[in-house]
Amino acid sequence: MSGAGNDIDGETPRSATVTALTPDDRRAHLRMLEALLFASREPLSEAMLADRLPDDVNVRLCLAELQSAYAGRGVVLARRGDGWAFRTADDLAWLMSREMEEPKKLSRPALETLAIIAYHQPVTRADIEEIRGVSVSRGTLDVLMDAGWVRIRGRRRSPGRPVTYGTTPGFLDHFALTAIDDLPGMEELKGAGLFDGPVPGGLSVPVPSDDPALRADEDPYEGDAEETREEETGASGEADADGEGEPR
Amino acid sequence: MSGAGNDIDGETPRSATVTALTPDDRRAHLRMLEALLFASREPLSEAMLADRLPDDVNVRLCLAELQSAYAGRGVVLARRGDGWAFRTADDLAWLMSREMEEPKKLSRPALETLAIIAYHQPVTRADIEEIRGVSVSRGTLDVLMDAGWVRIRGRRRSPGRPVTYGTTPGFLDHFALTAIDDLPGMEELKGAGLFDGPVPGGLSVPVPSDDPALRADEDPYEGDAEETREEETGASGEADADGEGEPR
Amino acid sequence: MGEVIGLQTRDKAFVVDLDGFEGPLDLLLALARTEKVDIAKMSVLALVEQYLAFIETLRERRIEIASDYLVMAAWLAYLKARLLVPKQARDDEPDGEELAAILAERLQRLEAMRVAARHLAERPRLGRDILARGQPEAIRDHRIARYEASLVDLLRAYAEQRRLRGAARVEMAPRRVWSLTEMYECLERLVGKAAGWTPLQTLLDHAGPGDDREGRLAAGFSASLELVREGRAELRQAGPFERLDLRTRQGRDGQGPEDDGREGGADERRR
Repeated sequence: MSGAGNDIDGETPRSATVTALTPDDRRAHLRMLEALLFASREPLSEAMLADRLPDDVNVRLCLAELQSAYAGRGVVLARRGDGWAFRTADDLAWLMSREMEEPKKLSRPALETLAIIAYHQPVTRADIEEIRGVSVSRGTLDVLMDAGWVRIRGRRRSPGRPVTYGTTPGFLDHFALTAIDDLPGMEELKGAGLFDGPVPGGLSVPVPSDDPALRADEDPYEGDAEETREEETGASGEADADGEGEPR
Repeated sequence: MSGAGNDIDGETPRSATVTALTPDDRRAHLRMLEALLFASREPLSEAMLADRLPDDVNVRLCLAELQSAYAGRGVVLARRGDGWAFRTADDLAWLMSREMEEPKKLSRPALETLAIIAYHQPVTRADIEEIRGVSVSRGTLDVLMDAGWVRIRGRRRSPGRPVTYGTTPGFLDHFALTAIDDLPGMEELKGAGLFDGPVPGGLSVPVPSDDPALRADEDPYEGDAEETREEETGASGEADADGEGEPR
Repeated sequence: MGEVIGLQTRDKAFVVDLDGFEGPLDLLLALARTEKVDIAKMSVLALVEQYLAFIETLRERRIEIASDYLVMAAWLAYLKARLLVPKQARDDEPDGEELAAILAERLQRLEAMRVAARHLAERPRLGRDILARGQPEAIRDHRIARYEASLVDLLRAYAEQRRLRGAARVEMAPRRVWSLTEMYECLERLVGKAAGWTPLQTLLDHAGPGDDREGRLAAGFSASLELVREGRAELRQAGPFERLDLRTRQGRDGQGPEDDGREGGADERRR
């Protein structure tokens, strides 16, 4: 994970915060923001924070200030896409083995499918199969959707209107990504020494985007949610079926 | 939280703790303690903390230091019996929970039911159903009672002892009626063009009365309120079942 | 090519090993890797030949091969042919070089995603390397419905509903309601006056004015049972659904001690 500290949007110089407000106001705003973010287990979006905080709180500036106040500490303020959350510093994992749960081990097909969805989203199942050269089982996609990392985005405007998949905010949160484009590009992957053999020359990966706005060739998925759900429940187990059909 | 970083990070010396440790060690100890307390699913006692932290950490001193570092902030380090845990500051409780009024339009069945109660009170549910010609869902009556427009007056002295409903002062208030007999009679309804089509000959409209005194065929409702409530709460948590028999 | 196939053929569990591959592209990648060269630079033709030879080995050993692999073999055989035969004029098909480039690109894309997947697996993960607040505090919205309706809506709803159901009988005349206690006292009085067995209905008809037959019957029936239970009256019926007759209890001397007790109970319940 990139350092907790400086990834806040740098546009606004931090000094600006201080000048406009009395120290008491500034302190009060930071307190409120801190309390809200601390209370929640899930990342809170700027919009949600703005909605709860008094109108005169400049959420973005306060977030930046709070983030730098916590930088380097045992608990850091991390950005996860649109959301913000306090998380333990990743170098302290060893300390907290008792709180840790060994996350479900992901099969290789599931990991590859997840990587393909993350980089190539929006993708249809056929797209994934085309890249992997092998069919993708429904179970694999179910696992990823159950975990809350993958969602159905919409439908591709092409014959058969296949559903398109993309990643969720939960994906960013789980893999400690500040944003989807925090995923390493080709150069970084090469540098990470993850290749089995010689590093291939012409390799590239797309620049991922999880912008929820539908693409030009996507239709919304809603509307047939009901019907799909019925289909699904008939087909497979309850939890699986449940998550399947609906955008989260 | 006031000044970015200097509460916890080592710059500002803070009494006795410091003497024995290098600022780096001290900072490292506070980080660990902070992370442990943050991530723990339960308050941690000093013994538990000592057990989990490296041997050279002086838990008591670190706790005191951490507590004073968080004092006055949005999150405070609180003692809970034996244990220590982060808690959002008490004075910020209002941030965590807010009440939002949501205007809702009354449904058509609710409007009809309310009108029937207003004109024909005291009425039982069976009476309302007889007039409407369709069954009245419990939810509809709940909504009207929630809104504060309808109340349970008593019980009809007839088999099954059904409860009787009437309107409340809040009803008059909401609809800006001076008194219940301000509700228009047959001629006024006709005159106001409220009938959409031909009016059947024998149709008449009662002169409404919301006199709280029980009628000859009404028994008081009190007394069984307790018993009814218990029954209800046992049944389920759903809003529907909730309101069942009791005045709010 | 030795390595992959060698490994496979040495072992009897051949099919299982083939199952270890995630489809033909995966097998191709594995074959390419044995060459220890950059896939971008390797010879597609050499790779194709390895693949075909591998499939051929499987066939000779009469091992069942999933259709995916055979489809790929057929396509690769076609590719090989295109690569070897010089391009003909007036041929609309893509030439061998183009096909080979497509294959190489697919392999590279898969390889890239393989690496990306490995990267994901190595990232710090929430719950394993990074923790969220262990004791989250609730942030709640209590939504309170504020219902709105206008008087006109209310009246219109009423008028419309009455108009439609209009002729339907709506009559809320207060009913004469008999309470059990009331009927008990009444019956007790009447049955005392009656001489011998009297139909219950007759007694009820004399209980008071009004034509509330059902209510009277319901209360009367319960009250008569109560009288009988307390030993104050007797009830008889010739058969199911026959008339019910009631009379005062005869021969009170025959009472057992429990009847005394009941009497006390009766007084209490009529209190």
